Amino acid sequence: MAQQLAMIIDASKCIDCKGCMIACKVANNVPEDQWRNWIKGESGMSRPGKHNGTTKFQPGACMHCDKPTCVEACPTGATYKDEMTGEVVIDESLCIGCGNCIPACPYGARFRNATKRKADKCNYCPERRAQGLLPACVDTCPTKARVFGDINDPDSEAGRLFLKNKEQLTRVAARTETKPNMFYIGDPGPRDWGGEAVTPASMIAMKEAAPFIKGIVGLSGLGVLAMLGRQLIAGSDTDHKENDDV
Amino acid sequence: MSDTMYKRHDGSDIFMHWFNAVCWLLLLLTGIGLIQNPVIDPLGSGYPAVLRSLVGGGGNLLLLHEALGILWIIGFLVYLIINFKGARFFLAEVFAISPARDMLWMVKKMVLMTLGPKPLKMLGMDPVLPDQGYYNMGQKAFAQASVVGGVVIAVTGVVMFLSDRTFGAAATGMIGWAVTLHFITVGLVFAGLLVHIYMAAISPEERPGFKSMFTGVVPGEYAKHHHRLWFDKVQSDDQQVSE
Amino acid sequence: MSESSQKISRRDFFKASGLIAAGAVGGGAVLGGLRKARAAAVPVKPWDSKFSACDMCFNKCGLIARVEDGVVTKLDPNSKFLKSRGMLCARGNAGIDQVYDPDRLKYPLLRVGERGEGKWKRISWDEALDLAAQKMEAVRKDYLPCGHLFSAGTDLHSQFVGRFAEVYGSFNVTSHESLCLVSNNRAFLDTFGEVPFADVLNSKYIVMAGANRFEALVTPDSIDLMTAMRENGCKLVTLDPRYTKTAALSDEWYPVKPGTDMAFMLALAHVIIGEKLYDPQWVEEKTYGLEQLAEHVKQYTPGFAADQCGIPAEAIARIARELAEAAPAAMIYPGRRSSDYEDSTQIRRSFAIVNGLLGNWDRPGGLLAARVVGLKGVPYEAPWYDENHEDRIDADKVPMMFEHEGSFLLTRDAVLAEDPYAIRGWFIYKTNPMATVPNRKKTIEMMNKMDFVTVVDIAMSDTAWYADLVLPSQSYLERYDPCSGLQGSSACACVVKRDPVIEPLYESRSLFDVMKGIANRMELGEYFDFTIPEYREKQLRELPGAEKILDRDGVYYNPSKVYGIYDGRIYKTLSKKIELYNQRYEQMGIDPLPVYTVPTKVPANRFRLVVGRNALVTQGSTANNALLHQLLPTNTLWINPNAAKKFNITDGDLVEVSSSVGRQEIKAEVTDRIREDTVYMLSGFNTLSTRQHLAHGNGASIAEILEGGYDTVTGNAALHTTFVTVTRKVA
Amino acid sequence: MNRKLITIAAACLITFFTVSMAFALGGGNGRKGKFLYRKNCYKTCHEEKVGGLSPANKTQAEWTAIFSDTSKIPCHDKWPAVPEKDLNDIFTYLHDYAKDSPSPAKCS
Repeated sequence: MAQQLAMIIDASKCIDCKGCMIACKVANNVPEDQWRNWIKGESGMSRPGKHNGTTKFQPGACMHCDKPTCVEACPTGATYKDEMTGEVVIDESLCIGCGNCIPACPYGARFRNATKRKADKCNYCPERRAQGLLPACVDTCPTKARVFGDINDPDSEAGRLFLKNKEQLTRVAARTETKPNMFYIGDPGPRDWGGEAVTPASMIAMKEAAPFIKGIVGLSGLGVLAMLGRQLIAGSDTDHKENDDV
Repeated sequence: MSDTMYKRHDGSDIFMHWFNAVCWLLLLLTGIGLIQNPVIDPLGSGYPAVLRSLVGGGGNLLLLHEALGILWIIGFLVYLIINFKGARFFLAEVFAISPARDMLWMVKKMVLMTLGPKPLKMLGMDPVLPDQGYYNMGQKAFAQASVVGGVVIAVTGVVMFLSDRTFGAAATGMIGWAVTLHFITVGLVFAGLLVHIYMAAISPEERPGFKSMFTGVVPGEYAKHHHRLWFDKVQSDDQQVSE
Repeated sequence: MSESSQKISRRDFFKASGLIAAGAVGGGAVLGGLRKARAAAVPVKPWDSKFSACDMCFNKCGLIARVEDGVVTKLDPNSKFLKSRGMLCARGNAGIDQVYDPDRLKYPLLRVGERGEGKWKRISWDEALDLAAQKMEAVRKDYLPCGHLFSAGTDLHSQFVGRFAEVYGSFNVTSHESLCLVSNNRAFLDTFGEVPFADVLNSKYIVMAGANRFEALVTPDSIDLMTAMRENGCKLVTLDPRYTKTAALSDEWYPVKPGTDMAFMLALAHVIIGEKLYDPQWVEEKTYGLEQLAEHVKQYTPGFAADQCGIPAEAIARIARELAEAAPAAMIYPGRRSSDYEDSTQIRRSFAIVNGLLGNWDRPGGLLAARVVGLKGVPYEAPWYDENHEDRIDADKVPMMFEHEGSFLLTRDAVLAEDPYAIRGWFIYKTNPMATVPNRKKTIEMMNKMDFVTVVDIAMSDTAWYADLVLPSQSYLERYDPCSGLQGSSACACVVKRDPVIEPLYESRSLFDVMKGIANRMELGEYFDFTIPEYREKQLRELPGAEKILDRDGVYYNPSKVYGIYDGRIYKTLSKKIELYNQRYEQMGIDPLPVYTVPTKVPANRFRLVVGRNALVTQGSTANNALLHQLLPTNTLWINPNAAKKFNITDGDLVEVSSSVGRQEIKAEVTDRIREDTVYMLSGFNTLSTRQHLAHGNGASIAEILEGGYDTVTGNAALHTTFVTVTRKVA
Repeated sequence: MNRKLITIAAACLITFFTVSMAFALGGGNGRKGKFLYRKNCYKTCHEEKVGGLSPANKTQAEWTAIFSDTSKIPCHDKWPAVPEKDLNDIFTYLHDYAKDSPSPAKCS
């Protein structure tokens, strides 16, 4: 079975310290005021007395979805779902900065990197993983609320948690279903912030235009074939002669 | 008389034509390889995958495409500088349309090329084509599409090229539309290109014209038949000169 | 599962068909090449990994610096570092921007304008050290050695400031602690004979008052608290006038009326004793003064406490019972910063006493004694200056000041009054009284009293801004540090050190080198005639092999007993037992049992200003950090919606906060996370120094507004006794 | 270990006391006492042998006991002559920073 790299998050352990956000920012050189990850806060009313632990802070980032709307929005395939690892990858060298993928993510996980001027988002820190380290946010997390790994590997910490908490794993649903691979153990806290995948008008236009373009090219091709056919069948001299006749 | 050759293209024109043709071919091949989205890719995902792997990744393919595009644009800019007169002549000829005559020519020609003269005769129309100038209307139509399309393609291409070099986040909308326009325009011009290639290279009647794209000259007979107005003009010019 | 497996098989199908397509077109090799091209896209960063310990707050979390071409590119937690549970918080990660802060001090600067005017002249190190030595010599000559004050913050080099002061002849040394934790230390020391570590990890029931452990991070307590709650079912009850993140994550939270925590604690004692919920044998054996305490707390019924602190009497009684039920794995969390009221020591004594009743000392889930780390002191023979005054300038003002910490507020008053003697020189290292001490104007007056002020720091703090000579110090990643022994509750007793991970930036020098340089110019060189690595060798002399382990793991552990340390041992108190009733207090005329005093009523149309932390702030040292600034661009004034309505304030309005000593303008944050009678803001913002470009003119300085009360037992600052008016500024 | 420490410390100080010594203990200058202790006792006996003896090694009561019966302090022969006043300063230092004192001497 192929890998599915994912995060299993216990939101109830998050203390909203923002360690993950700074760690990620430094590890990935994310420009000022841009973030690859977040902690969604529960701004609920302060209620004296017993709370029964209802407040949750919710760490998150790109969810490396199984049905990634960002991939659908990318014209060049610079963003793709890696079949080997299950990651949603951005090939920066192939990204043309069209920005289609940014509104296409219902979770707002993508942004246009102000320095590189290309699409950016969580990539699970491949440079760190190449050196045997965990993604920066996971490594630094004080309470280890974030756990990262291959959920298809029952021997990994993530896989173990995935199997153990199978019954109570939740996902933050967006209005567009993308089958995210970010799993929360139990109540994830804030739930209703996921939006809708929006494909920019230009991309829609291109998608709509594509069949027509193909059609026109096809018609033109047919025309050429017709001419060629006539040339072969009727011979080419006819035309000339007719012209000469004048 | 049939031996008299008339000069139609000078060296830089010929060079530009073939330069443009080669650039187009390569840009088209690399460009299609850059589209990888099942909804829009023209040849399916296998072509981009193979092409990308051949050049060591999509990034390299993009670089190659960008380099070719810039070369193409620079080529035209240099041509404009070196042979501005020629370019102006070309544009003037291409965009000079006599609607009644040229439209009629176009309709008749299309029918003649595909169905022959009979349908025209059946409709009671004279299958004889109206006289044409330096370019016939078919050539003009394609040249117009090439010029306008070329400008659109070049501009949108430059926008995309600059997308990760100068533009800020506010420009993403523009870049997105640039991608779309680039795609649509290339598609439309390519549709015309197919006809152009057939007419110019495969169809035997334009053989002298095709040859002229190498030699720069056409036989008088050909000029007279195909570009009567131009032929007449050249004739009278010659007489004036010789007198 | 069936759906996902289906999905996977479908994906596999596509994969297979893709393979076929690729095979048909370009052959298998092409696809292989494709894969390789993708794999090669991951650049392998050729970094060096070097151990160090964080210095963004006092915790000293173990870290690994990733260094590329002599530049630190990332700070990672050292997973072997048990005290910090292998973590690094936001500030720890942002340490990189402290080191590479463009505002860092780069070379020695001499003031050429008026104090605080910001006119400086760059001078050479030789000039700077000559000048410092000459000025210090002059102060010593004109005002006796004790006429020079030394202040050093929490830092591993600060011990060299103390060493220098002593050989120079001054015992007037202050630390940051009299603005922070001395009341709490006093209270627990005077109850248990030492300052305990809280075994949060193994506790089943924790009452947290006067502490905000999920925002004011203390390792390992903050992390262990979460582990205890989520893995071990520990219950957390928080008392705080603010709905802090700790409050939000607690099982129970009560917006206690500020200054009434003691009533709550004494009522807990009332219930525990009244209902005989304590372990009679343990209390009999280990504690002193139960009878007196029982008599004393009779008056403090839950009903009484409820009236005082606004927490329902039933809740108080229930919490007392639940605590006792969970005891000894239960605790009143001792906390740390206790600089809040004039009776802070007594307030914290009430915390300690309830712990005594819970019998949690030296037992799992309770309060732990200090463990042996094995690090040794490096003694020296300081010369004796017979001409000196006999005692510290702040001596005898309060009965139980910690001699080695001093009291900053009492020192300031004495300096201003020149009573009992004059102090005219001030050497300051890595502490920022202008930002952390209440009543900033008075601190400026203190500065103005001085003939010469030398500040060694990495940034142009407000304190440096008012100094005469500013010397650029090395950051924690650029220098050798002495070893330090740390105890992480039940997690570990360990030793850390720091070696430089990068070359020192600019002309920065370590404090040790500065002290050495000045000492050499004052014929005191013999006291600094060593290097830090040599010094460390002496510190580690009884821990053979420790140095090697430090180099290998970044930390050295000395395995030692965690619980039952006091079996067969006496408590270091007069009665040799846990003193519920403090005998020495009785002898000294201090209340031997904490007597509850009703806090001053908040005057009409005023608010009590309280201070506090969040996880992105370390006093006056983080507001200029570019990374942290992105998450916390400014400070705001928390004000309750009802109060805001009364004063016609809406969220985001600019308001003026005014006390008897100062006023500041700040944006209001209207939030129900604070009581109606209380307002709150973070410290560290609105520096006077313009060389803190993110903090200067940004938000408000709390030091400007806070008045200067102090704890009458220890001289610790009382930071919660300021009443302010809040007025909306008309645009 | 503890007993050994006591013995050695006691020994250091014996020279300066006689059984009949009648001055009152305490109230001296502890700061000077620290200096004198370092100068007279620490270097001579404690530093090398036991890795340092700190006031916080004993309770105030223990220090008082040692100083009221100094005849049992064994290393007196190594001591230079120290005036009574200085001795009291030393006592004051050790006593005031004893482990059960309000400010126990800091040791690592």
